[in-house]
Amino acid sequence: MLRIRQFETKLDVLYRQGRVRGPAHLGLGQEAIAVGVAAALGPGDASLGTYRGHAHALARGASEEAVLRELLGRVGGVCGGKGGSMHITSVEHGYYGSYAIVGGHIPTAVGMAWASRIRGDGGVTACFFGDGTTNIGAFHEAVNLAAVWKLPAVFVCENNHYMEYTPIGDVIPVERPAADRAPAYGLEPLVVDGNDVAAVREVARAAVERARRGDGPTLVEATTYRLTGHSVADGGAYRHPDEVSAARARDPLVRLATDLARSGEMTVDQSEALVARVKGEMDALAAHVLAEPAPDAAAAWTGMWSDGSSTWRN
Amino acid sequence: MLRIRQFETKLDVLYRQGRVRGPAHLGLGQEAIAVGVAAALGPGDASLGTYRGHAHALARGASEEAVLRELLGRVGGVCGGKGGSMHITSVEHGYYGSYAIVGGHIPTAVGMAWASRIRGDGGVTACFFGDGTTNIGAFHEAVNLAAVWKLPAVFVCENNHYMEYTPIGDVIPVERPAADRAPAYGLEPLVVDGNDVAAVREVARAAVERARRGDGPTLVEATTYRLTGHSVADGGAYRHPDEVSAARARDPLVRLATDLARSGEMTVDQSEALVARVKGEMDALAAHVLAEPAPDAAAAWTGMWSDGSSTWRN
Amino acid sequence: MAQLTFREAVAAALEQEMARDESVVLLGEDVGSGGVFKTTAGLKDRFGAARVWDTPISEQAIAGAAMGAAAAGLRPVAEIMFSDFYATCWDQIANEIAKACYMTGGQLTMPLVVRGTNGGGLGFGAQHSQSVENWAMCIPGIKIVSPSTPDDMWGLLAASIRDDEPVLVFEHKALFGTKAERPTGDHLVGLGEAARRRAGDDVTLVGLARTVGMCEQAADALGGDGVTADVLDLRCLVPLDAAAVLASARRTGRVVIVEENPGQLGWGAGVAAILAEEAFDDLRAPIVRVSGGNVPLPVAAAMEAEVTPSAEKVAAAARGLLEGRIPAATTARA
Amino acid sequence: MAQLTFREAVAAALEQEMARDESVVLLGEDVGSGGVFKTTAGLKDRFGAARVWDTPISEQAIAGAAMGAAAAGLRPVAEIMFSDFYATCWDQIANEIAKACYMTGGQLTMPLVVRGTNGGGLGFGAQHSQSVENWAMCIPGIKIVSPSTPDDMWGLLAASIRDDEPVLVFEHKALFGTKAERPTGDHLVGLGEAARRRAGDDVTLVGLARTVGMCEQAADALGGDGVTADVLDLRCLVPLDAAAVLASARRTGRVVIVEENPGQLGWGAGVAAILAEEAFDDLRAPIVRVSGGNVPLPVAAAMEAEVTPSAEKVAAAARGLLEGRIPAATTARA
Ligand SMILES: Cc1ncc(C[n+]2csc(CCOP(=O)(O)OP(=O)(O)O)c2C)c(N)n1
Ligand SMILES: Cc1ncc(C[n+]2csc(CCOP(=O)(O)OP(=O)(O)O)c2C)c(N)n1
Ligand SMILES: [Mg+2]
Ligand SMILES: [Mg+2]
Repeated sequence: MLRIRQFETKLDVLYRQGRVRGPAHLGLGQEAIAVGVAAALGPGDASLGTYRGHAHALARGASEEAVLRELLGRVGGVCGGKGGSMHITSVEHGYYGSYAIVGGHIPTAVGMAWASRIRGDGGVTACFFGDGTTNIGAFHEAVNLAAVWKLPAVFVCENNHYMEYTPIGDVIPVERPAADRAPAYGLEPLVVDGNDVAAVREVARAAVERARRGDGPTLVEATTYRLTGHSVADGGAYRHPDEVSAARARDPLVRLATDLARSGEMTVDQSEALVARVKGEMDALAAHVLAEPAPDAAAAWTGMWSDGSSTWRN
Repeated sequence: MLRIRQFETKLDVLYRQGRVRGPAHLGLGQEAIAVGVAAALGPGDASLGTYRGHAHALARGASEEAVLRELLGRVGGVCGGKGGSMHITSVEHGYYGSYAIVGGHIPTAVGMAWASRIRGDGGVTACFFGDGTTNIGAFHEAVNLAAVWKLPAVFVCENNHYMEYTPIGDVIPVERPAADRAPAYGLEPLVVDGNDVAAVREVARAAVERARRGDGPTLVEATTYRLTGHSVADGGAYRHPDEVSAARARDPLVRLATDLARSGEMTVDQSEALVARVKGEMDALAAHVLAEPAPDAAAAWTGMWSDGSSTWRN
Repeated sequence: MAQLTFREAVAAALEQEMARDESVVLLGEDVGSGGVFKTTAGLKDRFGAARVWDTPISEQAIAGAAMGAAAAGLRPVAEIMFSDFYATCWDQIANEIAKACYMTGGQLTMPLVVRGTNGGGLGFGAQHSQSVENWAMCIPGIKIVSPSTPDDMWGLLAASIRDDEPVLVFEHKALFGTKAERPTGDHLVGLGEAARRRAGDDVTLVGLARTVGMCEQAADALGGDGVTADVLDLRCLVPLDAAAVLASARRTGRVVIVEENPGQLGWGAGVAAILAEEAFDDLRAPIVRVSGGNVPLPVAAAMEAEVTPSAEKVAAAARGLLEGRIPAATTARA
Repeated sequence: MAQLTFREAVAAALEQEMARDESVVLLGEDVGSGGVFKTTAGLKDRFGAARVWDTPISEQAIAGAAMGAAAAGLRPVAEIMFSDFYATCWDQIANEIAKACYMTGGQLTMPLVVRGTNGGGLGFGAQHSQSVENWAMCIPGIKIVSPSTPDDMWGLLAASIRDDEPVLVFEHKALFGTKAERPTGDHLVGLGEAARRRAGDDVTLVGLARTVGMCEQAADALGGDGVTADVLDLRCLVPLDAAAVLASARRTGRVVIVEENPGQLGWGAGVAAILAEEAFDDLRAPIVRVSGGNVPLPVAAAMEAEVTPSAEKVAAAARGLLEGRIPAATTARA
């Protein structure tokens, strides 16, 4: 969680320095969801996320360096320079991709869960998406199909209370974007504090077990808050400063550090030292990656097909 | 209701005689819904239906002759020969069209209701669709938007328990396709016996009033049964004969005739005579329309744009 | 000789591949009961419910489920009842499936097939009659197969299932009843090779799916005038056998392209543009297209025929070219 | 002179038409707060919440609501944030809106606009950078506007709103920052007329939106060689000013078409096919296209540039034509 926080914090700086091409969406403040769910998944399980997906990739074990190379447009990027921030993918770690079209990946996640059911391989697929995403048709079709077919899927709605600049309450006719829709699919409404990594892990474990048992999908609503704007280009000025500072007080990392200090597992000094060390590592990583060359332009003509080629005609 | 029944019964015969081009979907057994809802709508109100939409057009007052001309490919068809069975439309009667893509028209209906809200013209829009349609994304997006914006819309799910050849229970994760989804949009679950024309009218009236008052949309699930196959090309062999005969016993026309006889409003003899008279009228209408010529082929090149032209380039 | 319809060829290909490879699974609306067009008849009985999945009316979920299953290594075959409905899941097809391999740097692959019935001629109207190969051709990253004969329907669909890339297979509604000799044993036709349906030297007629028959009939009619036509059936648009078209065009110097999709931007324009760039010096006459009209499809029989290519229109266009006059307005122009 | 950006031109057109006609209403995601691209900035403040409607993320409902409102006689302007997302509501656009007037025999009319940001060049990746004018051109029944200058952005968008047909207006992301002199008073540019951006006799360069600038730069470069290029900005694909392209092609005999969408089936192929049929006898050289590459769009800067048209590629293609050699593979071929 700390590594992810420091990774994205560094990325924010790099963006402001003009080092990142295209948009990037940070999940600062939302890390506990990615980390808690990843902790409940095994190596044979799959997960899929959104354009706000750095945390989801890293939490599954994706290489920080390969991800950063992708983000900074350097050779050896995890998607070869073709994907960028919104499409970070690391299949070897079970992370089947970040998708930039709201809701478009939920049916895909259902398909992966369907494959597990067909094969009986015991795999579970987790799929992350935002509160605003519960309004799109693909969400409805996908969760419904998973419920009809009782697929081993765990749908995780990261309710950060905003759909871009719009408070979610303005664009839903219910209180809770995911939980209040769950019964429409014959599912239990389920809300967890998404800033409490242990709580998320517990809820996710139960959902993963249920899925593995063959009892079908779970739809989890994890409440959280994004501490920065919608994307690195957005200052988030539409939010009241009080709201943001209240959210800062509930920062999942602060909470974890406090809990660890309270339980005696890690003193405040120790955690501060750890933060400083990881920060230093991220600085070093960035310096290292920035010194690397850009990928070869001609590579753009490769890899549309699975054999690495891209020809469409003779 | 009787006229619609006889109209479609005649159409079935005409289809079997090879007189109808393309598919046609009959609503035999479902007429009480179209009629009951139409009775609750005023002249300034709009309604939209599906490929199974003959009843919906006729119930609003569309010309039987113009509709039949369309169905039989004769000049003067209500859509000029361009629409056919699946696109019957009669805007002058407030019937804004039949649409052949499942769910595709629900957002359109929402747009009409939105226009009424913008204009404050007091208009209400009713939209019909099937039980199977509640699984498609467009349904979710449309009902949700209507609820968020509190639009004057009445959504009517005609639950005939089949999605083509598949029993609806096989493809939904809840009991009631529409009612069990209503709370996802902050709406009340509402089920009515769709074979009871008076009950449908009452429910529709309440929904229309609510909409006119500015209290937002209603989602009604009207239970019914289609007495024939999915389309005229389908024999419906996938249904148990007992199921069909039980449904015949609940035929809304039989029920109405019984009620009228019981209340003394119309004797059995009178209703039989009425049926015979209307049947004769439909036979005569069909004979008359069949004697008419086909529309001019060159008309295919007209009417893509609102000024009647179709050019796309100079 | 045993006969086989185009419709039966679909089921035969599916059956052959399902028997061969248990990672082949089907999904779609009513596929279990054989489907509205009876193209999956018998498959659920033979392979069971774990291989043939009936879905709700949820095209986005159907296409997306195919994508996910393919990402997981299965070979799903999704049925979308009418190709017009690709519009309801175009995001999954055009933005997700077509781009997944490329944008993940090859981490995901998409060995899947999406099948849909295509084309007009039966009075199904504007929302159930379109030929939408052109939609697919706008999107790099998907293969496009549109067979014209029962034999090809079988062989190309089987090859599409074995192919490691996403393939859209178009099944022309008006061809379902056509019959041919039944191939014996396993049957496979490789993607990307055009078929010469008639050999000739005076004019090249290029068709796809239903328009191939129109080209053949036109060739026969032209034969009566002492003119020989080279008839090419493209069979696939991606991969496109451009070489075959270029070679024929260079030889005959005259080309008529016959496409059912609207001429405003049909696949025929793509072929014409290739010819105009790469065979220009060898062409002796304008490249002419006979295309679907640039209007939605009407239902009434004569109106539908009016805006649809036909053998007569093809023959007239070819005669115009041969007589050295620019042919009268083709449907593509209107 | 007051300056105006392409971005501000969008808001200016909307403001002008909203002030003029109260049946013009806006809807879309975050349009109330000005939108992600700030193209609706200030409109909610000026016209109020009854004219500017923030929607949930529900593209089908957005496009469908526009359709219904248009059917009811309003003039809705729907924003779909990125034109790539048209795929999520393609059924509403291609199957419903485009066909409603025709299939109801003229009972419904669709005076609506759908606006979306289009095109690449900013590293937004495969799902946020596409140029999808070609998707729209596959569908008879919708008009297609894709401006290249702030002035046209304003005038054409205003005209699209006044138009009685459904219009898709493409706003090129990479042009938002471009500036021009601010038109004074009411501003309107009629649909369907190409603009001559440079006059010349030796070669015709045909562009749209961002590629017009490439054509202009190429023309300037060619000018250094003593070659004059006729640069046509199509501005609309439907209605298409085919006459302007034909006239120029007949005069110069050489045409380079520059399209950002993939060459596999881009609008340029549609234009090339018209030329190959109708101007064949006057052409002195092959019709060449410089097109977007036939791959999804990559993010890394050099890779994205590699598969995107540029002034250099256009100039090279034109030089090849003028030197009488078929130019080296254009992006359209790869
Ligand atoms: C289909 C579609 N519509 C719109 C967008 C633009 N968009 C990107 S993120 C976003 C907001 C998503 O909100 P939410 O689901 O709450 O996720 P969050 O960004 O808060 O994580 C929108 C509207 C998109 N990418 N895809
Ligand atoms: C998007 C889409 N998918 C599939 C179809 C094919 N189809 C036509 S009717 C139908 C069943 C609809 O069932 P239901 O909503 O219950 O309505 P009913 O026909 O029973 O009135 C299907 C699958 C279609 N027209 N549109
Ligand atoms: Mg959110
Ligand atoms: Mg039904």
